[in-house]
Amino acid sequence: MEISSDKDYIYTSSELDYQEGQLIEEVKASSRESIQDPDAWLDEELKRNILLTSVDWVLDWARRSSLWTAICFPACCAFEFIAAEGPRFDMSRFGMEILRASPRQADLMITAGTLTWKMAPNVRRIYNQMPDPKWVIAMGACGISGGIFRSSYNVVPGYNKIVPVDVYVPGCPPRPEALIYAVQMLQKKIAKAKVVPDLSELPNPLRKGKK
Amino acid sequence: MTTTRELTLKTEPFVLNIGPVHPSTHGVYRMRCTLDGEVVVDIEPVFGYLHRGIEKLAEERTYTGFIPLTDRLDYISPMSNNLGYCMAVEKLAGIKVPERAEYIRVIMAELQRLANHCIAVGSMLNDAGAYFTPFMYTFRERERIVDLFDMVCGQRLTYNYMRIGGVSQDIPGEFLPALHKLVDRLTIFIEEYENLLKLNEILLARAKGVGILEKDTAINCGISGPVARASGIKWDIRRNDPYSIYDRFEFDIPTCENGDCYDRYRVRIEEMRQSLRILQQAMKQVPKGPVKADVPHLIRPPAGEAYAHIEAPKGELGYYIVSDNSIAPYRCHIRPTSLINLAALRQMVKGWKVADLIIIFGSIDITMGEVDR
Amino acid sequence: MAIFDSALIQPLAMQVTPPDWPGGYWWHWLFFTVAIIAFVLIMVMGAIYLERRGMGRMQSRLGPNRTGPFGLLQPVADAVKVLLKENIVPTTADKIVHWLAPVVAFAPVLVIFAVVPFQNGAMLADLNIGILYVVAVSSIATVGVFMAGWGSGNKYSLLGAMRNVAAVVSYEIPMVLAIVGVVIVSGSLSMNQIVTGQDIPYILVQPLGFLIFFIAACAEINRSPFDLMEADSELTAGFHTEYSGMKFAMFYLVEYAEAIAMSAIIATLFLSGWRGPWLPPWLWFIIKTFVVFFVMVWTRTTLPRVRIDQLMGLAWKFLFPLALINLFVTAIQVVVWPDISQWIFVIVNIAIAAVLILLWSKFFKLGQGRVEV
Amino acid sequence: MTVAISAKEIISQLNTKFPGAIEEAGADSVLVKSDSLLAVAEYLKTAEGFKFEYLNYITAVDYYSYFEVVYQITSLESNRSVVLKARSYTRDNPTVPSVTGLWQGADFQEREIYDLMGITFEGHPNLKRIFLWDGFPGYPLRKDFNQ
Repeated sequence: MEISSDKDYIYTSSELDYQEGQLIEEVKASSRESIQDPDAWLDEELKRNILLTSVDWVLDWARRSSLWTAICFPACCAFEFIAAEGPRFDMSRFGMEILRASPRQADLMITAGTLTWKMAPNVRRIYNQMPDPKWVIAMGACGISGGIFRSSYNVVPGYNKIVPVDVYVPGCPPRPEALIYAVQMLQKKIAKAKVVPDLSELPNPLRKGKK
Repeated sequence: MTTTRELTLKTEPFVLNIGPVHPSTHGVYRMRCTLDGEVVVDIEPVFGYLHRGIEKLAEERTYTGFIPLTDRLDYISPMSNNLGYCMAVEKLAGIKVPERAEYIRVIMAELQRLANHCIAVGSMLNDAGAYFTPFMYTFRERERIVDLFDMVCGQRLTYNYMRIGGVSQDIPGEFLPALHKLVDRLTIFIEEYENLLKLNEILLARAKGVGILEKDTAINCGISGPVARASGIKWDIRRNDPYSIYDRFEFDIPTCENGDCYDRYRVRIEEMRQSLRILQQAMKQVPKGPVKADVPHLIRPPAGEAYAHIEAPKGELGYYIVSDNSIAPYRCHIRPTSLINLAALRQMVKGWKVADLIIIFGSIDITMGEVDR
Repeated sequence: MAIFDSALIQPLAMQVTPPDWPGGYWWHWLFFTVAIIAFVLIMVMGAIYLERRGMGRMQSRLGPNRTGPFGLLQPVADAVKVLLKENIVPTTADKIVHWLAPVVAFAPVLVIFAVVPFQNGAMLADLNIGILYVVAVSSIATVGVFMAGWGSGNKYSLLGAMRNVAAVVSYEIPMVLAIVGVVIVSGSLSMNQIVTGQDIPYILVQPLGFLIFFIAACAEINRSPFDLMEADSELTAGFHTEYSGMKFAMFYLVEYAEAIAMSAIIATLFLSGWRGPWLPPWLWFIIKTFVVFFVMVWTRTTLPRVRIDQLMGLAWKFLFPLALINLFVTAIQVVVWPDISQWIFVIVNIAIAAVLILLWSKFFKLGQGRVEV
Repeated sequence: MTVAISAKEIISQLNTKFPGAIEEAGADSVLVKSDSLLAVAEYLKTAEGFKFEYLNYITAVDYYSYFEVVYQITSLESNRSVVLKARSYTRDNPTVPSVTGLWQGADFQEREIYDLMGITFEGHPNLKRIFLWDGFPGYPLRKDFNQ
């Protein structure tokens, strides 16, 4: 099949570039503030010592036992992540050896590496593509604050500007042991989550106007 | 007479976006592929998803302070990056490195080459679709090499081991025996990695004759390293422009003729063997003495410029440093091996299928940290 | 129309002997429907566990072992988690097709088990055209896959679905031809009678047929090395890229249920099904099914993926002629020497298979390098 | 050992071939006027006795008063190398001819310099930003870049 070089495809490349630039600027302008961890209430709940229902327990057990990782490995930390998956550290013990290339089937995003502004819209998009419930582990100093590259013109100072982060793993890069510890911390966090809402929290059709 | 071409259906090409997040783009590389069914008509590489501005950051750091950043360039082989940068600064400032430090540097660089080729071979086979198994096998041996690095500098990935005028600290006493053991062990495993491909019909079919890079194209594109040698260019900076103490060792420069994926794989395997040869010679000759020249912490090289290049695992890695006699480089340019090796990708993949595109890309062995810097 | 004449249909239906259960067919059907669904789900969980543990071992790691004793509850956890994930339908998707696809893919796989004998006569329906029914029904799953690829509105999905359709259409032919060999030897299309006729497992009588069937079955259900439709390293997740939650769970289930179904059919056709000494028949059947499945896991961890044109070439140039020759040889044997002990044929056929495979692999190469389209 | 050709060796040949093209001959580099850069580079690449067919790298340095583009080329046969330099004295729209026609490997590197340093390469087939996005303000590697 012959294709002339001047043929316009769906978009020409320059148009695509322009759109991408617009998108990046948009994301950059809208992510000045860091996003709070949405599950910060978990610790307070625990202090009140609410009894978890057995349904909660089963669901939380299932969720924490099979954390499938989305592929989002921009930089160096990826190799420590792969080392953690590898024969010596072996995260497959926790049922985490399945790396879903499609974010639609993943539960956990391990953000291994420096995040640049050009990459930021893509990371946010991957996060949005993941189905709930989903978690994020910010791996490495770059993931926490931009790390060694913080003063650069193109580096996002921390993933929490773009996506809500559940667990932070310090280190540049963190050793696989640290990552495994982070995964275990995340599992503890998931274990506290309340899946089934209390009856009083449900909208009651009889009591109008009140939640 | 009508040809089959005229009889076939008229189809529309479509654009497939591979990356920046894709299992086999080795990071955040992105290709806008124009496909005709499964056949790649054209690709347009898009870079910059890991552009951290390292060259700019170099200008605001001291000469020594920039070494940690070089670790994060080609994060699969940080020792080589350290070495290249330190050599450039030493060339600029005219610093003589002690003998023992030179040997340690060579040992580290060659170990790094082994570690890098482990990953290169493993990930290429992984891209061919062997579900993680070869990758795990090569990673198993890489862990042992990383153990040695861990022993000398306490880090697993970003070593920051070399210093201007030597290395940061002497190797511990148990290093050389451990190295000896490792070299013996790796000899066996390199055999295993070779057999993974040599005896496998599917891999041969996938790799042989696929993604041919002609010698002239390779030279014109400035391709270096194993990719160039697989195309028949007998060019190795360790031999053609000996740096450090490489002129003291006996080793061959493996080359192949065809320049396909299979040859690139073979060259890498053969280079691992040669690295082992260098290691065997080097570890017997390590002399006693200091490991760091007497260099002040804040060095001020005389105004001028210098380019030092080394044969990094991926090819020619060079540092072009301009000094204005201050404590920070005036300009530090890094010759990005991976970026320049990608220059020929477009010619190599045209007319091949999507599956071939992935394996050709894998066989070039790039790191995005170095491409984007 | 004569074909709708009840007088013609009646004798056909009557050939199936009614089970002597109280209540006749109804209880029988109800029992086996429930049993089959439970059986498939449990077998799939076992298969997932076996695959992940086995694969882990083959990749020199452990595999899941923290969830429940020996990690036995890992598939349960996966299932519960995946079923309760959010369900996402992309805006660009063809909604109805997107919703229907998993169902269309899932139903035929369950239906296959209707004719698989778990024990002598223990099956939902002892169809006298059992194996034909299997071939017919198992192809329907492809429609579901293609619906998924088309309905997702994703280019990766579409590419994966197209590959799958191409593969299934090609591999159906050698697969059926291999089955015909078995049918000729046993003289029946009914699965149960094929088993009862197997005094010697047909893997020995039909070695070539077994190999062809195994390869074709792997290609049909997209097990590695033919897992092109969800090629991890090329098409992210292939046809189910856009599926999440429950619908993805169904596809995941289909993938393993198909593998189990094919293993069951191979066990029935070639490994003498439920027959075996000492152990109860159903246990023999399950053991044989898992043995076949384990071989599939083994190939998955060992072999890289073939390319789409090589996949086609393998079907049409290698398997198809061999299947025809196998059919021809079998027919001659059955017609000319109907009364000779089958053990003679065992030796003869193994020799023929070895000679043919060696001969054909001289002519046939997997298409190294570029194949013109 | 790659011998860096000292500029004196080739300067006479270049001067006779391209009179007036050489701006300055340094110790190990040749500073070429930017408008005759292409001709000199092509001569060095193809002429017998030189055959500098391998382009090691291209980079650019901002010296405030001018931009300097540095090319190092190597002859794989004779194992010699030479450094070519070209300068552009304007800050608003510095321009240097592109060598992509001679060395394909220059493609990405010139785009990179355009992106980070803001030097336009005339004749480059696809000169657009490579690392940063469309609409990024300024050129980061310039000394006056302010974040």
